[in-house]
Formats: sequence, C-alpha cells, structure tokens
Amino acid sequence: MENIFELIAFVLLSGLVLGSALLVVTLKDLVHSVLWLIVTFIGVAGIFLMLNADFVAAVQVLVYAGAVCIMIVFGIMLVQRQDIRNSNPLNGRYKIAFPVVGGLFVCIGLLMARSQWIVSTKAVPEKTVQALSPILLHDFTIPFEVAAVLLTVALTGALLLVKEVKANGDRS
Amino acid sequence: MELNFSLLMPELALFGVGLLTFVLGLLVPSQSRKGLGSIALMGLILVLGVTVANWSNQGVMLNGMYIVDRYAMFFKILCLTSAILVVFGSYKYVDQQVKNHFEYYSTIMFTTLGMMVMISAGDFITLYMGLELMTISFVILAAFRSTEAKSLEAGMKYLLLAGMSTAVLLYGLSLVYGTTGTILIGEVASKVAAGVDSPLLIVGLVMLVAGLGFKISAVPFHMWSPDVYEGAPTPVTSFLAVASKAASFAVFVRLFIGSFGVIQEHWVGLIAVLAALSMVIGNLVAIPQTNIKRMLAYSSVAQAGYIMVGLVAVSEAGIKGVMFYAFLYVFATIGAFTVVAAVSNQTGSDEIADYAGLIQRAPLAASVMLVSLLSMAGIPPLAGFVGKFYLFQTVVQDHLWLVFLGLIMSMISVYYYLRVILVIFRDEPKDASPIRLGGATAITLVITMVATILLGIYPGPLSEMANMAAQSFLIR
Amino acid sequence: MGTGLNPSYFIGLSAALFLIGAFGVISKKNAIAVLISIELMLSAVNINLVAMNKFFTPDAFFGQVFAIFIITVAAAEVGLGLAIVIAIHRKRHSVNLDDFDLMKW
Amino acid sequence: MVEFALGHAWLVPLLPALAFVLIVFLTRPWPKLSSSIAIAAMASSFVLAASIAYGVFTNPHFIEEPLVYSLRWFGMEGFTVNVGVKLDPTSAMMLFMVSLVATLIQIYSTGYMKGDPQYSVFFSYLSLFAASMLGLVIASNLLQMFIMWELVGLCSYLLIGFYTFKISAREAAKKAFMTTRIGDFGMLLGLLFLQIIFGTLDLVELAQRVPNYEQYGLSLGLLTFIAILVFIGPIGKSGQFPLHVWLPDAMEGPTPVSALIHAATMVVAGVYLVGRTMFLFTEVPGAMEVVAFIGAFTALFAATIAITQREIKRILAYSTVSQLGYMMLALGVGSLSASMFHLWTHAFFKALMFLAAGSVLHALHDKADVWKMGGLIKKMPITGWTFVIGGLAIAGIPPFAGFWSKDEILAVTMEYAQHGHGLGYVLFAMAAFTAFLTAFYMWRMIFLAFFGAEKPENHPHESPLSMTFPLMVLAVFATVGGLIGTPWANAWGQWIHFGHPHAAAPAYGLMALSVVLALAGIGLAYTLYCKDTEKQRAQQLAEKYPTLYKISYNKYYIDELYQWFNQKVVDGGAKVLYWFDIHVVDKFINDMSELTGLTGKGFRYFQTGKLQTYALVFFLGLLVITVVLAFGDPTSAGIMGGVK
Amino acid sequence: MNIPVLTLTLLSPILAAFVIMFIPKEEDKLCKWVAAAGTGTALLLSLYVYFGYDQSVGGLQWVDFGGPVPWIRDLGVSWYMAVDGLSLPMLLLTNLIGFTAVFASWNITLRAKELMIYLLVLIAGVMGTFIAQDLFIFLLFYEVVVIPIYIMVIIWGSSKRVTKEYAGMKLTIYLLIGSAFLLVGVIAIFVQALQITGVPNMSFEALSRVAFPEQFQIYMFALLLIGFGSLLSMWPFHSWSPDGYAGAPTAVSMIHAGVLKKIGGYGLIRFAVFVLPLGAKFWAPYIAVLGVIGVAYAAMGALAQKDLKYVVGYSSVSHMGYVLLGVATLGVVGVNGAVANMFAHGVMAALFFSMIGFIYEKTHTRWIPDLGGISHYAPRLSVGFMMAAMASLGLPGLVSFIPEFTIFVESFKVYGILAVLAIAGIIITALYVLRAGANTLFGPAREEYKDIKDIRGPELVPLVVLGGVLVIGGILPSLLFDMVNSGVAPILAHINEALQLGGR
Repeated sequence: MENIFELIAFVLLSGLVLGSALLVVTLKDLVHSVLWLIVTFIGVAGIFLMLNADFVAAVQVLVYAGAVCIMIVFGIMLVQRQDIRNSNPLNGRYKIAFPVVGGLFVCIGLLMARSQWIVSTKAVPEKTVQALSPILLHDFTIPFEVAAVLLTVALTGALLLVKEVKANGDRS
Repeated sequence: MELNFSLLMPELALFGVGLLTFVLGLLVPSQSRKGLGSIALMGLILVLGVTVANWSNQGVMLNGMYIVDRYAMFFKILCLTSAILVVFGSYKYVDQQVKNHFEYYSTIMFTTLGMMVMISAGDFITLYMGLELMTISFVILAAFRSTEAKSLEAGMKYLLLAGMSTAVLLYGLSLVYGTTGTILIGEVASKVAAGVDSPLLIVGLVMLVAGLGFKISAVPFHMWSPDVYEGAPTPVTSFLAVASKAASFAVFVRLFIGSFGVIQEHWVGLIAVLAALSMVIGNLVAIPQTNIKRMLAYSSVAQAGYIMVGLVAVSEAGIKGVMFYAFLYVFATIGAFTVVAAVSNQTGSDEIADYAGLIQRAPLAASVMLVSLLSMAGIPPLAGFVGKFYLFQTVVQDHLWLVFLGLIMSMISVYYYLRVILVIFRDEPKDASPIRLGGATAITLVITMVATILLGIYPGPLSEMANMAAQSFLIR
Repeated sequence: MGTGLNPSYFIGLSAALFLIGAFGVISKKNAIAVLISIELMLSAVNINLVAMNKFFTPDAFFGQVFAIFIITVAAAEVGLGLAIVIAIHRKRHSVNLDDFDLMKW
Repeated sequence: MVEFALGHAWLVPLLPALAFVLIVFLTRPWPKLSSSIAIAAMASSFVLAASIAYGVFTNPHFIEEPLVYSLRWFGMEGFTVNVGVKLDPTSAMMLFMVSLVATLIQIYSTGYMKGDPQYSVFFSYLSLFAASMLGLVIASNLLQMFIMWELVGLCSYLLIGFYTFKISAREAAKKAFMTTRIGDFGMLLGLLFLQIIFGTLDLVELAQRVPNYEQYGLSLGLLTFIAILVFIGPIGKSGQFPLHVWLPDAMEGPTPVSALIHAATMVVAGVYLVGRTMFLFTEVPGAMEVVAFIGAFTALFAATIAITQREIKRILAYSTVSQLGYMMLALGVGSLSASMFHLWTHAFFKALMFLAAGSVLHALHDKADVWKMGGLIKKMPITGWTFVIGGLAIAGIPPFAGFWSKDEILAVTMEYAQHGHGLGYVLFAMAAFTAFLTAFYMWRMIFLAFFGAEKPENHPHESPLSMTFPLMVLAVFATVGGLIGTPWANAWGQWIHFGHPHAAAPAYGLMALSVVLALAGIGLAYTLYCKDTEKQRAQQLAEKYPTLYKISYNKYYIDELYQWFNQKVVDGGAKVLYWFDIHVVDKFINDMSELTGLTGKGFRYFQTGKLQTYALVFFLGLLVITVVLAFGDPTSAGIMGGVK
Repeated sequence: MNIPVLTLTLLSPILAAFVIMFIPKEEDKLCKWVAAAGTGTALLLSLYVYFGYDQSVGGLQWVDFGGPVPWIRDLGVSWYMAVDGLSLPMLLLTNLIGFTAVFASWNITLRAKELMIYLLVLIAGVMGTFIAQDLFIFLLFYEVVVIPIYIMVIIWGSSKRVTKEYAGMKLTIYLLIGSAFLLVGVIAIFVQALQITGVPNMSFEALSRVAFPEQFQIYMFALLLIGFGSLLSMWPFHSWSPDGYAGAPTAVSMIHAGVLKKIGGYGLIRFAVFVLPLGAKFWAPYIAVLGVIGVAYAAMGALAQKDLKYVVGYSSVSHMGYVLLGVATLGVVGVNGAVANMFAHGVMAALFFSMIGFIYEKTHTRWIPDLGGISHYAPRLSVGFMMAAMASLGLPGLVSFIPEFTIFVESFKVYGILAVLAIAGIIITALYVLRAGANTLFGPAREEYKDIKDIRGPELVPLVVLGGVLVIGGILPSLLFDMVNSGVAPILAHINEALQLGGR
C-alpha cells in the first residue's frame, strides 16, 4: 500500500523539482528563476525526507532555500541595475548544449537500466541526528576542521575582493 | 580509530603558521607588513622540516580515512617545496603588484593545507574537502589583483569552471559510492577486486577522469588553464601550475591505481588517449602563442600529458615516474615563472617580444629561463630528460606508439621554446637598463637552476626517494 | 524492504537535475544564473548521495554526511562567487559572461 | 757508391721532394737560392740515378730478378700494403732519363722564368713533379704507383695553371685534371679488382699470381675486362684517343713545363704503367689488341690534326700524342723493348724541341703562330739548328735517335702481323702513314718558322746560355741516343724486354721504307712551305678541301663534344637534382613544419575566451568518452552485461 | 692510471668556460686566449692518451677511476669513461678541431665572450659522446650540443639563401626529431635488456652481450638508423646539412661538419651495429643503397651550387655516403675505412670551413661568381683552401685517400656494381671541388680585393694544424689505421660471432 503512496509522492516531488529546475534555467527574469530555485530546493528537501534523511533535509532548507538564495537575491540587487525583465537570457550555445546533455542523460539512463542493485535490507535508523553528530564530530574530524578553514578563507576572500573594489570605486 | 597527532604533525603545523600569518596580517598595520613574507617563509620551511622529519613515520588513521604513507609524504614535500619557492621568489612582485597582500601568504598556506589534506585523504569526503579548500583558495589568489580586470576574469573563470568540474567529480564519486557502497578508497579497492562491476561504475570513472582531468588540465578539460594562468598573478600561476597539478595527480594515482587498478582495462586506454591528446594539442597550440604565460600554460598542458603516461603504465615504475617528473617539473616551472614575474615586474609586459636581449639585461634570469624551458622540453643533461626517460620506459612495451608520440612531441615543443630563446639571446634589448631581480628572487632562481641541472646529471637520490614512496604506495 | 522504489528512480531524477544544471551552466548568459545552475548540479549530487546512503549503507551515514559537507561548501562557494561577480561588475559593468574574454587564443 | 745507390734508390725521389719542402717553407722569398736548391737536389738525384743505372746495367741478373725491397706502409686484416722499390733495367732507364731531363729543364728554367714573381714557387712545383714521377718509376706496388700517378696529376694541374691570372690556363689545368681523373677512375676499378681477386697489388706477387688466374676463379673474359679497365688510366694519362683532349691545352703552362710533361714525364707514365703490368696484358690477347689499335689510331689521328695547326707548341703537342700512340702500339703488339726504346729517344728529341720552341717564344715574346715567324735560324742559330736536329730525329732520318726506335716499332708490328694477326697489317699501314705525316707536319713547322723570309716586325735574339746549354745536351742525345738500339747491336733489346728478348735480323726493307716515307714528308713540306715563298699552293689546298681542312683544324670537334656533354648533361643533371632537393626533399620537411604550425593555429581558435565554450567542450568530451567507453569499448562488454 | 685523464680532458674546456664567465666582456682577446688554453690542454691530453694507448693490448683503456662508477642505480647507469681504437681518433679529431675553431673565430668581436663560452661547452659535449662507454651518458652528451649550436647560429650566423634563424631552427629541430627516434629505440632496448638479464645496465659492453630476439633487433635498428642517420645526414635525411652549415658561423660549421656528424657514424658502429648485429645484418644492404644514393646525389647537388659553404655542405653529405657504405660492408676493412674516413673528412671539412670563413671575413662574400683571383692577394689562404679541396677529392698523399680506397676495396667486394656508382662519385667530386677552388682562387686579380690581407698570426693555426694532419695522415696512414683497426677488429669479431649464433 504505502509503496503506492511513496511512488505518488516521488512522482509529484520529482515533477516539482524537475519542472522548477527547468524554469530556473529557462526563465528570462533572473529574480523569477531564483524564486523557482527556492522551490526546487524545497522539493529536493522533500526527496531527502522521503529517503529519511531529515537532518540533511533541514540543512538543505535552511542553508539553501534560506541563506544561499537570500545571498543570491542580494547579489542580483547589487549587480542588476538595468531592466530586470530580460536579465537572464540564454546564449547561442543552448542549441548545442541541449543535445549534449540529452545524450548524456540517455547514456546514463541506458547504463542505469542495465545495472541491477543489491539493495541492503537494513533500514535507516530513525534518529538520524543523534546518529550523525558523533560521526561528524569524531570520524570526520579532519574534513570538519578543513571545512572550518575553508569557510574562513572563503569569507575573508570574499570580503577582500569586495572591499578592494570599493576602495577602487572610491579612487575612480 | 583514534586520531594520531604525530601523523598529523605537518598539517597541524601548517595550519598553525597559516593562522599565525593570517592573524598577524589582520593585526599589523598595513605599512609595516613587509616582514609578513619572511614569517610565512620561515613557517613554511619549518613545516617542510617537520614533514621531512616524519618521512618514515607512516600510518593509517580513522580506519582508513586518512592515509599517511611515504607516497603522501613525497607529494606533501613537493607541495611545500613549491610553496616555499613561490613565496621566496615573489617577495618583490607581491610587494609591488598585489595590493593589501596581508591575506596573500596565509591563503597560499591554506591552499597548501588543502593539497596536503587531499593528498593523504583516505575517503571521498576528506578528499573533497581538501580539494575544495585548495580550489577556493586558488580562486581567491587568482583574483587577488582585484584592480586588474584580467585577474578578476581569471578568478571568475576558475571559480565557475572549477565549481562545475567539482560537481561532475562529486557526481562521479556518488556513483562510485553507490556502486561500491563505500567511500573509503581502500575498501573501494577491495570491493572492486571482489568483482563489483556495474555499468554506472564506468560512468563514475568517466566523471572522475573529467573532474580530475580538469584539475591537471588534461585535454579536453584543459581549456580554463591558459586563460587563468594568464590572468592570475604570476606567482599564483606558477603555484597553480605546479602544486595543484601535482596534488591532483597524487589523488588521480591514488584513486585509479589504488582503487581501480584491478579494472584497469576499462580506463587505461582512455587515459592513454587523453595523454596523447594533451601532448599533441598542448604542444601544437603553444607554438603560435605570443604571451609567455599562455605559452607556458599550453606547455604545462603538454606536461600533464607526459605525466599521465606514467599513469598508463599501472605499475610501481609508473607511479615512480609520475612522482619523479612531478618533482623536477616543480623546479623548471617555478624557475620559468619567477623569471616571468621578475621581468613583468619591471617591464610590465608578458609578451615574448619584450624579452629581447634579456641575456644582456639579466644574465641570470635569461640562463634560468633557458635551463627551465629546455628541461621542460627534455633536453639532456637537464632533469626533464631523465624524467621522460623514467616515464616512457614504463610504457614502451605495451604502448610504443605513446612513447613515439611523446618524444616526437617533446622535440617539437623545442620549437617554441627556442623561439623564446631566440628573442632572449639574439635580439638587442629595446632599453638596455638591467633588470633588478632582488636578492630573494635571485637566490630562488639559482636554486631552481641548480636543482634542474643537478637532477638531470645526478638523479640518483631523488629517484631512490620516489622508489621508496612508490613502494609504500603499493604495499596496502 | 523499506520501499518499493529502487535506486534507479532517484538516480534518474538526480541525473536529470544534474544535466539541467549543466545545461544552465553552458547556456545562461548571466554569471549569477550560472552560479545557480551549479547549485542545481550540486543538489543533484546530494540526491544521489542520500539515496545511495539509504539503499546501500543505511547504518553508516556516509552519504548524508557527504551531502552536508557539500551543502556547506556550496554555500561558501556561492558567497565567493557573488563577491567576484560584484567585483567584476564594478570593473566591467557587465555580468554577461560572454563579455569576459580579455584572455583568449 | 753504386751499392749505396742501389740500396737507397728511394733517395732519388726523396731529394726533390725535400727540395720542394725546403723551398715552400723556407726559401720562397729568395728566388736564386730556391732555384739553386732545386737544381742541386735534382742533379744529385740524377747522379744517384746514373749510378743506379750503372749498377743495374752492369750485372745482368737484374734482368730476370729485379732488385725489390719494401716495408709495411699500413695494413689490416685482409688488406696490407707495402711500399718499396723495384729496380730492373726498365725502371733504371726511366730513372736515368727522367732525372736527366728534369735536371736539364730546371737549368733551362733559370733562364726562362727569370724575373717571374712566382719564380721560387715554380721551382718548388718542378721539384715536386720530378719527385712524384721518380717515385712512380721506382714503385714496387700498384697502389704506390697509383698514388704517385695522382701526385703527378696534381703537379701537372698546378704547373699548367701556373699563370693563375690567365683564365685559359685555369681552365686548361682543370681540364687536364678532370680528363686524367676519368682515366684514373677506370684504373682504380681495375686495381680494386686485382686487389680483391689476387689479394695484393705488389707487382712481383701479381706477376706470379696473374698467370694462373684460373686458380682464383677468374675467367679470361673478366681478366680481359680488368686489363682494359687498368688500361683506361694510361689512356687518360698518355693522352690516347678519347681522352687526349687535355694534352694540347696543357700548352697554357710555361714552356719548360710543357717540355717536362710532354717529353719526359707525365705522358709517358701511362706507357710505363702498361709496361710495368705487361704480365697482365700478355695474358689477354684481346686487351693487347685494344691497346695496339688505340695506339695506332691515336698516332694517325693526332698526326692528321697536327698538319693544320698554327701554334708551334700545339703542333708539338699533337706530335706528342701521335708519338705516344706509337709507344702504345708497340706495347700492344707485345714488344716492351720497342716501346721503351721509343719512349727513351722521344724523351730527348721532344724535350729538345719543346725547349727550343720555348726559346723561340721567349725571343718573340710569346708569339706562337708559326705563320708569323720565319727565318729565325739566322738570328738564333743554336735554337734553330738544335730544333732541326730534333726535327730530323722525329721524322726518322738515320742516324738520328728517332729513326731506330720508330723503325723498331714498325718492325715488331710487321712481325706481329706475320704471326697471324690480321689486324697487324692495318696497324702497320697506319703506323707507316703516320710516319709520313709526322715528317710532313714537323718540317712544315720548321720551314715556316726557321727558314724563308724574315718577318720585319720580329726582333728575335738568341737566348742566354742557361737556356741553350740544355738544348745542346739534348741535341747530342737526340743524335746518338738511338745508337744503343740498332738492329745490328741491339743492346737495348738485351736489357729491356718482356718474356724472351726480341732478336730479329735487321729488316733492311723496312728501314728503307721508313726513310723513304720520312723523306717524302719532308719533301712535300719543302715544296709547299719553303720553295714557293707565297705559300700559294698550301692556301689553294686548304680552299680546295675546306671541310677536311676545317675538321682537321678544329680537331674533329671533339672538344666541342665534351663541352656540350659537360654543360648540358652534367650541369643540367646537377641543376635538376638540386631542384629536386630543394623543391621535393626539402620542401617536404618545410611543409611538415608548416602543417604543424597551422594545426596549432587551428586548435588555438577553439580557445574563444568565452567561459561557457569551455564548459561546453567539457561536457562534449564527457559525452564522447562515456559513449565510447560504455558502448564502443569492447572491454566494457562485461560491464554491459552487468555484474561479472 | 689513477688520474682520470679522460675526465680531465672533458673538464678542461668546461673549466675554461667557467673562467671566461668571470672575465669582463670587454676583454675579448683574453677570453679567446683562455679558450685557446682550455682547448689546447684538451688537445695535448688527448694526444697523450692517443700515443699512450697500447694497441697491442687493444680494448678499452685509460678507464677513469679504474672502472664504471655507479651513477643512477635503478637505470644501471655508470660514469664509465674509457677509450678504445674506435673512440680515440674521434677524441683526437674533436680536440684538433676544437682547438683550431677557437682560432678560426679569432676575429669575431661581437659578444666574443659568449661565443667562446658556447664554443667550449659545445666542444666538451662532443668530446663526451666519444669517451662515454655508457649509453645513458652518451645520450646526455649527444643532445647537450644542440642548444649552444642553435644560439651560436642565431647570433653569429649569416643569412644567405635562407635566414640564419631558419637555418638554426631547421638544424636543431631536425636533429632533435631524429634523436627522438633514437630515444625510442634506446628506451625499448634498455627495457628489453632489463627483462632478459634482470639487472639494469647501460654500458655498451653489457648491452652487446644481451641476446636480443632477431625481430626486435631489426625494428630497433631501424629506429637507431633513423636517429644516427639523420645526424650523419644520410640521404634522404640530409636536407638540414647544407642550409645549416651555410647559416652557421665558421666555428660551428667546422665542429658540426668536422665532428658532430661523426657522432652519427660513431654511434652507428659503437651502439647500433655493436649491440644489434642481426639488425645490422638485415639493414646493411639498405644502408649501402642509401649511402650510394647520398654520394652521387649530394655530389651532383654540390655541382649546382654557387655558394662556397653550400658546396662544402653538399660535399660533406656525399662523403658521409662513403662512411655509410663502409659501415654497411660489416667487414673489417670496410669499417676501418669508414672510421678512418670520418677522421679524414673531419679534418678536411674543418680546414675547408675555416678557410671559407676567412675568405668570407675578408671579402664579405661566399658567392663564387663574385670571387676570383684571391690567390694573388692571399697565397697562404689559397694554399689552405687547395689542400682542403684536394683532400676532399681524395688526392693520394693526403689523409683522405687511403680511407676511401679501403672502403672501396671492401664495398666493391661486397656490393659490386653498387660500389662502382659510389666510386664514380670521385669524378663528380673532383669536378665541383676544382671548379669551386679554381673560380675562387685563380683567374685575373680583381681590383675590389686588392687590399685584403693574407691570413697571419693566430689565423694561421687552423691551416698549420689541420693541414699538417692532412699531410702526415696521408704519408703515414698506419698512424691512424693501426689505431682504428685495434678498435674495430674486436667489435667486428664480436659481431660475426653473434651473427653465427643468430644464424643457427
């Protein structure tokens, strides 16, 4: 029974994700595509939930649908002074790009169809967060620390670049 | 299971000094930041010392997530050496060309940290984090002269393309993870050996090749490199050309020979073809270049092709060849780029035509350029020749055609190197004013030149080192 | 057997999303749009990872952890990207990637 | 002294060589000193040669077993060369003759070359020339002989081209060298054959091995071929028929050189070589016939040219060619002694005539055309009369030297014919007719130059003693030199012969015939060129048979033929090949590099600078690789099947 | 013999170069004298070695440090400097020409300091190839010479039919691509040997003792032949040679035509033939054919030239044809001839080029029709020129005749009619050489050259030294031949033995 529900849920969610994603890459208006991007991310979060990865889903919603998109919107506001209507056109390459990605999709699809899966029978423990935290903080200490460094570097780097430009702007 | 800090010493030390320079950069007022470079240099040398001291201190920690073997050590030493040379050789350039460079040195150190992490990463996550740290820092470094349109453009290109390629790499990793059910490189090896062999694994492999091929700038994933090399500040370019390439090769070898060695028949052909393409296209396109940085960029594409030859021979000898070549490539490339930096620092130009009469303006720089270029071309008795010998010797029996192509191409490459030499040696300088290198740069140049010649005439010790490293790699 | 859905569904989905993103990367003029497309690709990867995690290593959370790391890094990357976009826009008064070809050939 | 000389025969060539070195490196600035050194060296080697000759001709066993001593020159497994000395009557005679003539000519040159800026150089060349000729004479080994042979060629090149400022001299020298070089090529092949088949080039060993050539797996035909190859060398050197062209042009050199080259040394080298290798030729009658015929033909051919030439030295040159033909003929019919005898006599009278001609030119300031001379004998008696003696000798009037030798040749030819060689009679006829022609053109020249009316514009004067003294000496030899070979007491034949000594009863008929022929020739010349002072008849004859006259005067257009061949064929071919080299071989290389460069340029423009193009290429590459690996690559079949 | 004489010989030019580096560039005379001293020392040392070599014993002698010094262990490379009868003449030749080349470039004042440095490096490099008994070291020296040559050509060269840049680039790239083939062969041979014997060893002896399979030998020999052949300007790989020599400055032409080419022949004998006898056996006829074509073709080419340097350039191609023919006989006499001919041609070509260099210096042209009557103003120069000319047309009494003759003897025995074609080459050679010589030196004295100076002082050194060698070698060939034979005989013995083994 629940298989059916899951299937329906999956179809709806994936339809949502893919549809919005398509809109993201096709719409002419940048702000609109950002909005649709949020929708996509939420859909993805839904998928995560289906795959009972609630913590990841949460992070997805918070970081992506929240922070990232806000950042992007700010960014857009900073750079898009002129008409927002036609801020996000396609360039000439999509004529070639489409067959290429289509071809890749076909390839992957074919190969996937030919591969059979040995699905493990175990179920995912319910309390993912409790399970995740020790792993993150113990097994993956090194990546964790690295992530910290990375964030610092990225942050200061971003600051540097922007600040530099401001100084530059003042000069000019 | 537990963290073994003695194994982590180099990384920790680097992290420490990186942080130190970073903080100092923030605190010290901008007019008195001259000393920062020297501090960074001291720090790096210290880290190098630590690393060398830990040469025989091997081990695996966190059940295989972090591998510290001589192989990793070798590449770490390589990266640190190049970092030192870059920092030391570019004092003057940084002072004059890079505005508020307080973050410059710390970023270079963090880049190096990222490399070291990815070199000895034992699982995909660590690998990815190290790679990403390296990439992000390089984006910043490339865009560092943010008053220069070119520099910004280089940063932009590197950021977007690197992000894309990383996504592809990740997709590949995810597929490998899916098909083998593990993210530990060691376990992947055993799973594959056990016969896990699904069509999607091939797609995963292809995507890994693409992602890493981007980093080592192998054709057809190389196209970013000329632009970024040209736009980025010259020391960054040399660092990018040497260290990130070497680190990526380390990962490449670890993944493909370490994990997928058993199913080599699926990818060896692919790598061979890519290597051939890189040699051909890199060398041919370098011929018409007029900007020396672009020329060197294309030649570095070709160099990547040569190094991949060592990958084609899935063997200890091949790994050894890769390591040896990567190491001597450090000196040749950094030598050349340091000269470029010094010259552009004075003349403000990277055009080959502006190197006219360099032999009279700066004999040392000219001779270093000569030696470096010829070493890249593989002319005896310079290091490049020995390196090529080691590399090609490993595939001569199975892929003779590759050896042919490689050697012919390296001889053709002499053509465009000689065009530079022609300008440097024959022409009379437009203005005869001598080019002031500055002590640090001069010393760096001498070091690189001596190393290049010495490795060519007496490669014994280094090759012994590479041997040990390669053996340690295959023990597991 | 937790679900009737087998991994293929999710892999298919992620593949589609991934390639849509790729399409965007290749064929959008606006730099920010390209950044967005890269994010699409990354979340496709995440779907993959999480699905794999569920189906193959439910007890070890490799996939999920991986996904978390990716998300983190992606955020940082976007930040940096936007910074560069802003900087270059200040310099060149354009965000159209096709305008940025000072260096070619 | 004699013992010493015999033991140190190698000194004979060495002394002049030393003189050469001395002059070149030390005494070049001081002409007198140089010339005296050269003459001293030459004279002393003449003394040595004389004593050698004495030693040889006083104990007969030299005839059968020559005195040979040699030392290893160089060698390796399977090919060793010894150089040494081979003394037998023939070489002794040659040594004597060559050194004598050379000495005289050097003395003569002191007068003739006086005041020439290159005076010392000239003497150094002369010494070197003499040295190499003497070396050739005593050589005990064909390779050694060949080397000296080439050195002689070099010296003749230098001497003919001595007046370097004259284009004509330069060309003549080149021509001489090239023509003889062609001959040497054939000879070299012959020598190689001998070396490879018989494993040695030593004359003595060859003489033992060649006769039983079957043991060396050699057919008569091949041996004949080898012999003819060897003979090509002499053809070039001794100016025999196809390769005679260089000899007349060699007149461009100073006259003493002409004398040296034409009379004594270079040209007879060929004859001498054939004489040395008689053991080879006697094995192969076919080759002998070739030699004989070429000799006879050359004799006649040159004579017919000589009758219409105008320049005094040119006439002499052609007469030389013709006389050499005689010698070859003699060899061809198998008589070494006759040929050597003629060589001996010819050396004296020809040297005499050349030197005399030289002194004439000296007097007339290099005006060479005999038609512009006349009555010189009054102003320069010694020159004139010695010249006349030479004329008598060459025409074959007894008892002058030429008569005996020429008569001997006619005799052996006739004998040859009688021994059943049909060809012999033809040869004899040719030789006889040549004798007549010789007398005619020689005396034509003499009458024109020395008798008849004097030309007012000439102011001749007798030459200094240094020049006339050699003339007189030579005149003596030209007169009495032949008496050692008279049919009644043929001492010559006893000593110098190959196989059994040739002893036939004196054939009075033949003698009579040759005398008659000679007188006829002289008479004709007298009637045409002396009796009628205006030379009407001669003109009329020339106009009567214009073609004949032209052909003869233009030497049968052979020079033109070679000219044409050289310019059109050789140079043309060279140009064609060079074009090929530049436009095919080289162009291929250049095009390859061009192509490489273009390919580079082509690929370069993929690099549009547009970031997304790169992304596109990236994914394109990804697609291609995936397709190939997953669907194209045979190794991935297992993959396609899923789990192995 | 504990003093490493050969290494010292090798080092003396390098030391001189070092000294020169610290001389201010204004002091160019001093630089030249130092260079002369360095090369002179090398010459004396090599003479000492040459006459100290015990021919009765033969084999490798003067071994430095008493034997191979391990150098790169995992490649089995060792510092193995020794000489035998094959390499000694080449070593002597190198130093003869090196020494004279310094004096031939005596009048160059443009950046003389650099010139001398490159020249010395070049000489050292060439020397190394001849005394190294280890394949790897041989290769190191084999290509080190290419770059100084390029630099010298582009700076001090002269542009005629082609620009000097083109000439230099062609020279370099051509030879390098040739050497690429060579390298492939070397690597393959090394790996194969490693597999057969199990111990890496790169010394020529060791490699020669390895029994390579016949097919392998045939393929590899082809590669080596292309490599060495292009350096030896074997037809059709010759087209770099005339242009290169025409573009190069005198010293480079001397060294390149004199010794560098000979490395090709030397390598062919020492390495290709010695290590791969079966391959040599297989390819010998083809080599002979190419050699003969080279002889005739290049001789005709030289006939069509108007530029003195082109004449000599083509003539050197043609002479190398003889060398190839000699090697192709694979017989003691022929190979002896080939080696001796390399020596002879080296001396002759060097003298030729130096004299042409002087003519060019003094008259500023090499275009034969513009020249003429030089001998009236510069007799010594003309003497040198004529000596070289006579030597190149193989005049007996000069060094080059006996070698040619020996080559003819063997090749005529082995290849018959083919050899006849080669021998016919002497006629064409005589033709073009005499033409060039006569038209340059003789003929009416010209006004425009009336104030040119004859060579004198240091300029005489090339004439005296090289001319002396020409004559001595011609009169006493055994000086050269016994030495060569002592080196060649054992090599060929080894080859024949190997051939018999391979035959069964």
